[in-house]
Amino acid sequence: MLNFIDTVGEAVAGIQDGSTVMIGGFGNAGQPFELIDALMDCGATDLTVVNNNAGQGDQGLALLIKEGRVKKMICSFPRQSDSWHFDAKFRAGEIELELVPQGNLAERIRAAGAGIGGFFTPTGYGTTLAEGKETRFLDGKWQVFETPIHADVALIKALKADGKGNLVYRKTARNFGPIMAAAAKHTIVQVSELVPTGGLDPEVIVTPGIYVNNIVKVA
Amino acid sequence: MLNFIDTVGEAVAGIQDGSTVMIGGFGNAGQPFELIDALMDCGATDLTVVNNNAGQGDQGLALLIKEGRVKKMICSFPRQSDSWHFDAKFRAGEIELELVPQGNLAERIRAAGAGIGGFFTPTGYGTTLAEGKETRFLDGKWQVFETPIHADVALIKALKADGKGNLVYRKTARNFGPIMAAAAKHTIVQVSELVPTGGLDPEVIVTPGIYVNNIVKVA
Amino acid sequence: MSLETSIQTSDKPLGRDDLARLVARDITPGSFVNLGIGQPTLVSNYLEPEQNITLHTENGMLGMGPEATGDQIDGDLINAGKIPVTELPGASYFHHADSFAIMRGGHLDICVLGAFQVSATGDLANWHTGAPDAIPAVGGAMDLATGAKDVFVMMTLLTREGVSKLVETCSYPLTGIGCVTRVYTDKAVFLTGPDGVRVRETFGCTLEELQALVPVPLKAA
Amino acid sequence: MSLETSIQTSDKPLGRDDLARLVARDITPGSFVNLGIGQPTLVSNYLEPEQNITLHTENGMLGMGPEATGDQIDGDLINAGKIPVTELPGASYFHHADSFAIMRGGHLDICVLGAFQVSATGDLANWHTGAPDAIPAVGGAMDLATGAKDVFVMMTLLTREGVSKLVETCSYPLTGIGCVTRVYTDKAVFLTGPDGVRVRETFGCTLEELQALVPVPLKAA
Repeated sequence: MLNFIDTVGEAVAGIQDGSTVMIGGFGNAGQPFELIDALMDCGATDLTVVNNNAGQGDQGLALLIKEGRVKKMICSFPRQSDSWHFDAKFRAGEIELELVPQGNLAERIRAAGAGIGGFFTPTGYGTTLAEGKETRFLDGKWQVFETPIHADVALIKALKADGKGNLVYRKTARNFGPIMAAAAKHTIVQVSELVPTGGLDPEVIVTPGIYVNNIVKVA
Repeated sequence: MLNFIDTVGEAVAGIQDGSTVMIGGFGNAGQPFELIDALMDCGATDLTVVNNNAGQGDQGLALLIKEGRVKKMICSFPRQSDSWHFDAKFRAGEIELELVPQGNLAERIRAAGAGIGGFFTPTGYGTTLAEGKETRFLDGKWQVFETPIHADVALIKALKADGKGNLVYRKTARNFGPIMAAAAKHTIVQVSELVPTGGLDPEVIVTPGIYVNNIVKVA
Repeated sequence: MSLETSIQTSDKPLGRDDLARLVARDITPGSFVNLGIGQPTLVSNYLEPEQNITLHTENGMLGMGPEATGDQIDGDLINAGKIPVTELPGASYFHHADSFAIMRGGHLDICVLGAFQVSATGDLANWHTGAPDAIPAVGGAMDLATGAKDVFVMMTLLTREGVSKLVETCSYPLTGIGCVTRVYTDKAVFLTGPDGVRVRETFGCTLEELQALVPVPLKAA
Repeated sequence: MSLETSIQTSDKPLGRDDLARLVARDITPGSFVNLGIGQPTLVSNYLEPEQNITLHTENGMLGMGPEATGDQIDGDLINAGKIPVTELPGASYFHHADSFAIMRGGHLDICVLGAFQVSATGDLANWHTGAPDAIPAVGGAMDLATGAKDVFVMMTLLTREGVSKLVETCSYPLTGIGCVTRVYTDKAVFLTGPDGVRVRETFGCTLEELQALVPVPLKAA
């Protein structure tokens, strides 16, 4: 069910302790900063967070991690020059890390949205990230079995939404948004602009409204 | 390598006997009729054809089948009120049929383009179309192992192409075009309009030119 | 008055259009729905705008409108039955893998399908008669049966020969296992599930009369 | 003149920019290319327009242009290294699964990556030093290593301690097995494959001098 919501606080109010939360964005592009801040404020804890990175600087996801609200990160690239909050928690053994090659991360999220129970991919074969995983020789290559990543909630950022919840994005800020919207049970979107139904060309819609639950406009 | 070609005959000239050929379209929408006619004229035979249907009436794919050029059809819906050429060949035992649920057909084509060696899906579990296939209980459901469908050539129809081979489609004529373009080694596209590079908004391109080899404008 | 008569809501069997109206009325407002080829397509005639139902068509569209007529007809805009349709405001187009990801990923609230047979536990047979000379065609039926949150079937209760299509075990090849949740027929609406068949309402017959036609145990819902 | 000297094409080791120029020159016109973070990014400075190379960035774009400067900088338009870039005519955007499908589906002609180590048979180690206190980060390295038709590595031949990074067997954790086809270093260009290492050209050393630095058997290409 689609709801247009006035504040980011109300938009994230239903997120429960222990949830798996997908957060869009690659670096700062496409990060739903206002929704992450609202998640910080709403108090939900014991979270598993799916994001490409593990927070940067002293804002957004990095703060959630610093405050001990994230028990596990599923990501491809946690270590960055400014990932000090994650680094500290990780070294202290206070956060769990599931490190996933970025393409596996994307494909596993896509699989969850598309109803695929698992798939074989050559990525990671023979590496420590495939240790203990089932392997199979297919299409002339050794491949590794990977499973979908489901989520309770996705927090994503789009450029525009129409009255049916259809979304379009902007440039490389699109990144994980469309696949996370499809993979989560409940998708919360912050947009820069709301347009009337019929205000988006049906040919250019990237995320159909069927994948969207809460929409909040952020100034 | 991208080539802009003047005639459909030249565009399909490289198709070899014994090739697997994906043909876009669902019903008549998105069917590359001119390219199919050119395939008819070029003489290639012993083909495996991947299409949602198995030809209708006395044109296009139906004619290829009538002339005995297709040894095997991979499709989801061969039987239609006007599929008489397929019906006759099938009853005569002169054509092989791999019947695939339409969603498996689409996902298997997508898998080929995306480098996925195989995947599990609930579709078809417990039915005759899954007989003999590996099954596994995943995500709370019994699922069936399906493998990618690769092709030597794809023949598809798009609305416009730019100078880089980027494509946009029109309404439900989009259907199998984008996934077949990605799955085939060599993708041949008929378009209604050519526009200069830069003439398509980068946000709305459906098939990036990396998937396209031969483009021919059809009046 | 017996319990049986209390669930009889019509004094005669429902026609196809009345049945379609009933299905339409039962669809929760705001739902995303796929209507199968044939009889289920009639449901679209009875959806009210205030229900805010979004129709999906497997060939790559959400927000499908009514059948196209006259100048509206556009060969590039068809439904799963290859019939020209129209586009409503807020529609969107996508390719076949994305379209089936909507179906297979469990995002559709309801699909409405025709059937040859439905079993007491909700198994569906609707793609193949199993006749040795029949040419099979499956289309998207298995994806819809497996993927939609609820699968409604619309069919006549009896074959032309008077045999019940609601059966203990399907004799025709299956489309999906345990997937059907409701069966709308001319004589009754059945709720199917792991615990067997309950009857929500009957049309032109009592539950007792209905039970005489159907080879599976029935009870009122 | 010995065979060895005939493949020496420079009288001194190549600097990073000269090496980037050499890689750029070696890329077949019309190719689709992904340039990894760090040294490989320099290659984009030396691609000639007439080569008609299309650059892919893993975060969802084909047709990436040079680094953005001044007013061009747009936070929504960045590369895999999170550096603002520009868009060339004919560019396209897509989501992450579609972007990695391009990489994993074998559609990129070449990717150019940095490396900690490359083995004689083309194994690549470039994501993790294996140090017990290191926090690992892999990004798209394994997808590129496995998916691109050709994987070129750019690195200095020796570590700061003077140890060859071209090795018999990688001691660092692997990124991919047998994936590297060429290794561009300051001292030589190596061709790697199942049959071992051949040297295409040397810079500032003879093949014999090079062999003294590298613990795997070398022969001229």
